[in-house]
Amino acid sequence: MSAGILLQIAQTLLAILLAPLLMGWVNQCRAWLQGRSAPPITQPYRSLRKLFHKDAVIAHNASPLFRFAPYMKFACMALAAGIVPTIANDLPFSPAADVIALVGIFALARVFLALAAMDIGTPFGTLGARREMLVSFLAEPALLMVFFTASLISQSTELPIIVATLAHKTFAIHPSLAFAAVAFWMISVAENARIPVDNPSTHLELTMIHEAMILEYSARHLALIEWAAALKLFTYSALGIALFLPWGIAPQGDIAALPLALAAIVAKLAVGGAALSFMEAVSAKVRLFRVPEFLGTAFLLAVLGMLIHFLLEG
Amino acid sequence: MTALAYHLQIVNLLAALLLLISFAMLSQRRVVGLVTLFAWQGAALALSTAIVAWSTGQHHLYYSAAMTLGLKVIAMPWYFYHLVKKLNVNRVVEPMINIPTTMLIGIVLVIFAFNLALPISEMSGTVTRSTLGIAMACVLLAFLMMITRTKAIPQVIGFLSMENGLFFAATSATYGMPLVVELGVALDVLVGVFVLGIFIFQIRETFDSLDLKHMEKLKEK
Amino acid sequence: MELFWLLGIPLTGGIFLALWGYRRNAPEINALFSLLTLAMAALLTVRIVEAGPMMVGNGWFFIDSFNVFLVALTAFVAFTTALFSRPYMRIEQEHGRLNATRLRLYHSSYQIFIGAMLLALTTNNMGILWVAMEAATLATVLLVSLYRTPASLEAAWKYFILCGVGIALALFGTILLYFAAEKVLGSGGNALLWTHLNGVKAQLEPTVLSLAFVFLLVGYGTKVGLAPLHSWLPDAHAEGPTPVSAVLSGLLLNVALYAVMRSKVLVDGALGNDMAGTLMMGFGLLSVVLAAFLIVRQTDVKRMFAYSSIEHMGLITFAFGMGGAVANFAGLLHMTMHSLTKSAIFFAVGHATQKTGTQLMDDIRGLIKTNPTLGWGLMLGTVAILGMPPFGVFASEFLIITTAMHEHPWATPFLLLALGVAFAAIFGKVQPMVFGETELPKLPYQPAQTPVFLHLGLVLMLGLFIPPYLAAWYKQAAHLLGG
Amino acid sequence: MSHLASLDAHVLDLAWAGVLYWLGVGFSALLLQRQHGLLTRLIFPLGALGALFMAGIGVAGLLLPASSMVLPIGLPDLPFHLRLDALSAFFMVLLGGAAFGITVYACGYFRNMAAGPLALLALWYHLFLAGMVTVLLADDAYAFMVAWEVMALSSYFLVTTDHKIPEIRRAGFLYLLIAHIGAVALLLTFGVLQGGHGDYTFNTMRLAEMTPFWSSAAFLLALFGFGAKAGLVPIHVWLPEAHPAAPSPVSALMSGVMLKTAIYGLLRVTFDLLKIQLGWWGTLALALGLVTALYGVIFAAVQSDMKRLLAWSSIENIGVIVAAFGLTLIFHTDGKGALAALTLTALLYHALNHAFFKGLLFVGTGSVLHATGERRMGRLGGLIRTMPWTAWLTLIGALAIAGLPPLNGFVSEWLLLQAFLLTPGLTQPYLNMVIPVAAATVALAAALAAYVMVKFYGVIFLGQPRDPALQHAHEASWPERLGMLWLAGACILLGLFPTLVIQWLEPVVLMLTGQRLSGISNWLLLTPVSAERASYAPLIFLAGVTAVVALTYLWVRRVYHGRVRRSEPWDCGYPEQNTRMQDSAEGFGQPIRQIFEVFMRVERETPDPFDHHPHYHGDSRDKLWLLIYQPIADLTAWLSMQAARLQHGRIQWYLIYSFVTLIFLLVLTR
Repeated sequence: MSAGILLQIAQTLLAILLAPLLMGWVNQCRAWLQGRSAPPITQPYRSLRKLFHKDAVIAHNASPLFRFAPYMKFACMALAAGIVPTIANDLPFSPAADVIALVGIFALARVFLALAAMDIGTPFGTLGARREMLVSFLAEPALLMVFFTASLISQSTELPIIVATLAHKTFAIHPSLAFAAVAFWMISVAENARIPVDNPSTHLELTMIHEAMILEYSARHLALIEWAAALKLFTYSALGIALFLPWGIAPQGDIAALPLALAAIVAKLAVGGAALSFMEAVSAKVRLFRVPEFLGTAFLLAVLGMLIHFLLEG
Repeated sequence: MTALAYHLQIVNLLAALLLLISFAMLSQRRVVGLVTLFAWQGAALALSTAIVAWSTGQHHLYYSAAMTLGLKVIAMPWYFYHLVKKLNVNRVVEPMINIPTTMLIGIVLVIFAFNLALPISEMSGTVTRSTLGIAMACVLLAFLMMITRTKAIPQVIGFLSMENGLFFAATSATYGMPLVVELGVALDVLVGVFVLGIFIFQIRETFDSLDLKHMEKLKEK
Repeated sequence: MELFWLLGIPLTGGIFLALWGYRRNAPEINALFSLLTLAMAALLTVRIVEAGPMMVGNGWFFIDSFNVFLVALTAFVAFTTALFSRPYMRIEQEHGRLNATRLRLYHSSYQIFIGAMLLALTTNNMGILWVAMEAATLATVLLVSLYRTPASLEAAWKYFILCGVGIALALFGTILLYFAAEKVLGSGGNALLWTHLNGVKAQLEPTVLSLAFVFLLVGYGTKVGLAPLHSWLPDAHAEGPTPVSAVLSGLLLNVALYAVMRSKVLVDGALGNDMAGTLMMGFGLLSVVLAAFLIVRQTDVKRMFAYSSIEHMGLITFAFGMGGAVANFAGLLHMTMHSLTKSAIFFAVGHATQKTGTQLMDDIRGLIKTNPTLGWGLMLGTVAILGMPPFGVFASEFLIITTAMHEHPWATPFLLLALGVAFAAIFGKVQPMVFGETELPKLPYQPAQTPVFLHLGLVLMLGLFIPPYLAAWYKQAAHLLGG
Repeated sequence: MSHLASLDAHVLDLAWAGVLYWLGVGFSALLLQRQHGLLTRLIFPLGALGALFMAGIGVAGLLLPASSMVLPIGLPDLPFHLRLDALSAFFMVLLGGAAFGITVYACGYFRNMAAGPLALLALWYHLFLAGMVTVLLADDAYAFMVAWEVMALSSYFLVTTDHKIPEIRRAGFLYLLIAHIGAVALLLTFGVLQGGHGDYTFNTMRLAEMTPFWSSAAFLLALFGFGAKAGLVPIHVWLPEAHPAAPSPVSALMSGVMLKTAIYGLLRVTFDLLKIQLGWWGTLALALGLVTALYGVIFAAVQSDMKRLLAWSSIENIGVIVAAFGLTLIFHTDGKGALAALTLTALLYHALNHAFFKGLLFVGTGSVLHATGERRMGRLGGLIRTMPWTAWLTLIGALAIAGLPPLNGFVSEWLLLQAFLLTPGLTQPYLNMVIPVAAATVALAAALAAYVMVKFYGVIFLGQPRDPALQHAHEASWPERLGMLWLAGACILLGLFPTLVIQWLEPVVLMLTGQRLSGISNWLLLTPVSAERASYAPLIFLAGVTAVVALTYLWVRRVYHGRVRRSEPWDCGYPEQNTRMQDSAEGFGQPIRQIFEVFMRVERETPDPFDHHPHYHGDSRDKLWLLIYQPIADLTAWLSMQAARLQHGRIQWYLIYSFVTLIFLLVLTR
């Protein structure tokens, strides 16, 4: 048990620490694909450090909510990272929150950030909040449906158990998971503010969503938010891995498998990040009013996945 | 065929007369004529009542015969003549439905009434049973008359002749109602007519006409 | 003995007020006579409740728990109405709509009217019953036309002619009844005594009686205001002085229905089938539905409540038509509730119209502001008459509808539809009258609000709690009606 | 337990005494018409005590066996029967708990009202409370109907408190009308239920043997009748009109508590009075519930009036509850007892939650209304600075209703979704098809609720005040704060200790489904079925969040610094910006309106570039009104016109009517 707790903490810390690295890796790949000279892979760490050192500049009318939100978001993401099995499968904390709660955590973070964005009362802030909620109200149920498909297969909403079922039980082909996977990809693109839904590297008012929300933040608050964003990307990737290619994650109480698991996760993340950047490079940002269609498709795919499960595997 | 048969015949004759007068009233256009006919009807009624009283020795029928004579042959017609003269409303009044149609309906009504009364007359023990049908016919005809008349006085006369029919039914079919009832009825009729008189004056002075078409204001829009 | 006084007081009152003329305190005298009548009625009721049915004046009068309950109700409402008419008529005089002579006429014929109704209720002779009904009609005709406006004259004329014709048909029915009875009872006085007839009803000739009942139903039904014979009712209620409207719809309709019920009992006995009941149910249902849909279009407040009276009379007739212990019980209960509530409403409406000087509902606004008690009176009265619990009207409607549900399911949709429509229409019209903004003058006299709340209080109490002896009494009456 | 056992005999007497107490309080308010001070300081606190007492009775009722009594009032043959069993006890707790907070709030809210109207309002208020409790206690049709209509009537008078305004009068009328129609349907329900016995006590109904046909008839009538009260689409039209019209504490009572009496009735009739249940009822209820939920939340998203927005959101929550009800029926009829128990738990839990957070939100808007006199969200904003208490307490409600962990809204949602996940293995395959879609709908509704709440909270409390006057908005009075604290506290506790609540719901679940939840392990970990299947531990969760927040905060402070500089908002360096540039309520709802425009009748007046005072007005209305209600009204009008033709004034015609009637009857009886 104590080992479990240690492992839990270790895993969470690992996620928190590795997250910017993944972000850096994605940026690097994208730079290469775009034929630019790439920033070093540790760039995110540097910018975080720089931000933490700066003085925070806050609007006069900012309420405590505004200053509290970044911590909240960071905490939620850390918790999420703590629930998702990255290297090992026994997480003492995970019973506290299953996949549905996981969605709840993401929602909590999002709502707080959106409220904070509206707090100052700038046009961009409210615009960002509105767009963020627009994206989320379709993405969130879609994500839930993806989880449902998985947990219908594994008869559980506990991530470790889902992973255990998918990875370590007798191998079976689940067509429903294929749909779920596609849906999940689209959702995570949207949720992490990547092209084609949002563009992390622009401040163009017509397009920006996530950036618009955090315009008023600076210094440590901004740093926390950026870090949380990176953590979110990491968590989503880990989730995808855990759900759709879980092989290699160390099962309950199997310490020996850990190194292998670590290697596996790193490799998968590297591939996943590259794939993400490739997708971003080849696709273009869609108009905002197309976004609901994009996410609606994801939603439908997820529901279809569930239906197919009932049809073929039920 | 003893004496009984005679006045039985007379009563039947009077009954027929009554019916005839009803038809006449139905077709009568002038108010004065109407009043006269009404008086005659009353007279026929009184006579028939008296005969029934005599033939069956039911003495209280004499009272009701007297009352009929007093009220319906003398008092009311006089009163109406007076009224018509005073308000000078004695001109030709066109009924709502034209006369021939009214007549036809009337005949249908008579047949209907006879049919209705037939089974009852069968079991009526009185000497003058077959007259019930006629009485009912008179009532219905009077009703029809009230419907067709568009002036106040004719309508009232229709109402009264309807009561004539009722009395005829009471006397001929059953030997009159109990005396108290008859008195009560007579009293009511009396009061009723006086109320009517007051009314007709009020209407007269409010609408300065007795035409009922002035009195069609109260309705659903 | 009480009976003698019961009938004597109103008649003497009528004559006295006619001779004595309209003096300053004539209204008080009027109220006093009504009070005495009420006292007598109370005594009589106590006597009957204790000793059961009784014959008075060698069989000319017969009082059982059915009519004594109506006697009590009549006397009570008559008294409260007299109380109400005290300030009301004074204000009318202030407004110059009435003068002394007409008030003299009003007061004396008011007493006569009450007397006639009591006579009709207590007599045992179907003929006298008829006479009394006619007398009641004649007494009220001149009251309806009291204002001498063209509209009131027209209303009174229609009232007179239609009810006159109706009553004449009823007389024909009575004659037929006598005609059938004398076969059994022999000619003479006894042949029309209800008790005797009731004794031998099984031997009466069915064909004659069915014929007689048709005439009686159409005749008295006209006075009850059953559709399609109801045409006179809204006009008469709307154009007469409000106290008259109150007693008309509160009492006269009941008495007419009472006459129908007495004959129904005989006919049921003679025919042994439920022809009478079926006819009454038909009339009742038609009245309820027609009235409900006519209410929708009303603009005149008194006219609207007149139609609502038609609706409720239809409901009661329907209940009696169904027959059986529960339905009759419900019918009697509803009679009581309707009389109390409707008269209370007319009291409130009367003062409201006096305040605003119009009967058009669109011109009456914000009563609750100008006179809160009055406004609440009207509002609660309306709510009560619409069959909202905890008011007693709901109790009776509950019983009627539930009975209909498992005896004549086909009828329930119509009833509920009608009740729903009536609810929407009446409440939608009354709400803006009571609520909202307005500026209105005060009245010269303090309006009488005691009667309104007295009635509503009773209705409320009966809705939640019917005293056992009252319930027993109703049950007895319901049984007499062939429960 | 011994002291409770002694209570056993008297608990129902006590409940009835509580009802009478409330009546007494109400009427004494009428007597105190002149003393304004006493009215505000005495009456409402006394009422609040009554509410607390009722909650206590409810708790006792949950622990004790069912007891019943007969009162000496009512109809001669049908006196009032009262009965207190687990179901009614639970709803009494709900009522008492919510009503206590709301009434405490009311002490402060009605401070500035004139004495006369206040006395009347107090009367109706306590009549309303008494009526609701009596509905829960009634054990025969007559008592139930009386209480039900008293509830409707008193709430009608409360809604029309401010009857000077025509819209409010209209709203009140619509409300009472639909309530009455619903009541008629209920009357019919009982008529069918008593199955020809002619006896209207619930006990006879429980025993009545009925064919599936008549059972279905009863169920459908009940669904209509109670649906009319609960605001089920398409008989919901009164709700968004009436709830905003009432004074805020009353809106809170109506949304929070009164709607639940309808749910209570639905459960009572379906699971208690009806002997048999059929599967398709469940499917129907599920479908209706989901439609209602989605419809409600979509319209909530496009509202611009804050109380109307909350009213629509109440419709959504009712939809979710009814969906849960349908699912319970499906499981129950399918022999899946444990699952039925789970969904029923979710249902009751959500009902309880909604009572508290909707109450909280409504009273919150009440304080805003008092402070600013403004209901249009487009005129508000930035209130978190002028009225922090209200703002922070309302935030709790907003997060709770948005279904965010670790608050109570999430728990019930979680339970419901779990239930959906457990559906496979239902015997009817078509249900297995329906369930995913249903689950998706619920999830969608939940997500939209979050959207709605961000809009609600962000536009009212955050940003810059859209109207300079708002700078002087005053904070809520102490009683108001206490009331809100109570409600908010309930939201938090219900969110943190789900296992205790669920154990305490067990008697109700047991009574209705004859099953108990299998896997409740310990007080910390919520595992409805089994630990492998699913688990949720809000306390640990909360601990985790706070720990991480605290650690991060400390770490940032330790390793770096806490320096802060205040300045103008940056806003991408836009030169000029004013408060009008923030999203208005319409603006925030615009995307949703664009997506779901098919359901709405949108009236928009957009400014043209040349007018001097350009203003924009957008209003999205309910299409169903035109589709359903207008035709009915027209038909009635037409029929009445036809009827009026009979009454056209010529006396001859009237005579003809009598004549024809006579002839007709004569022919008939021949």
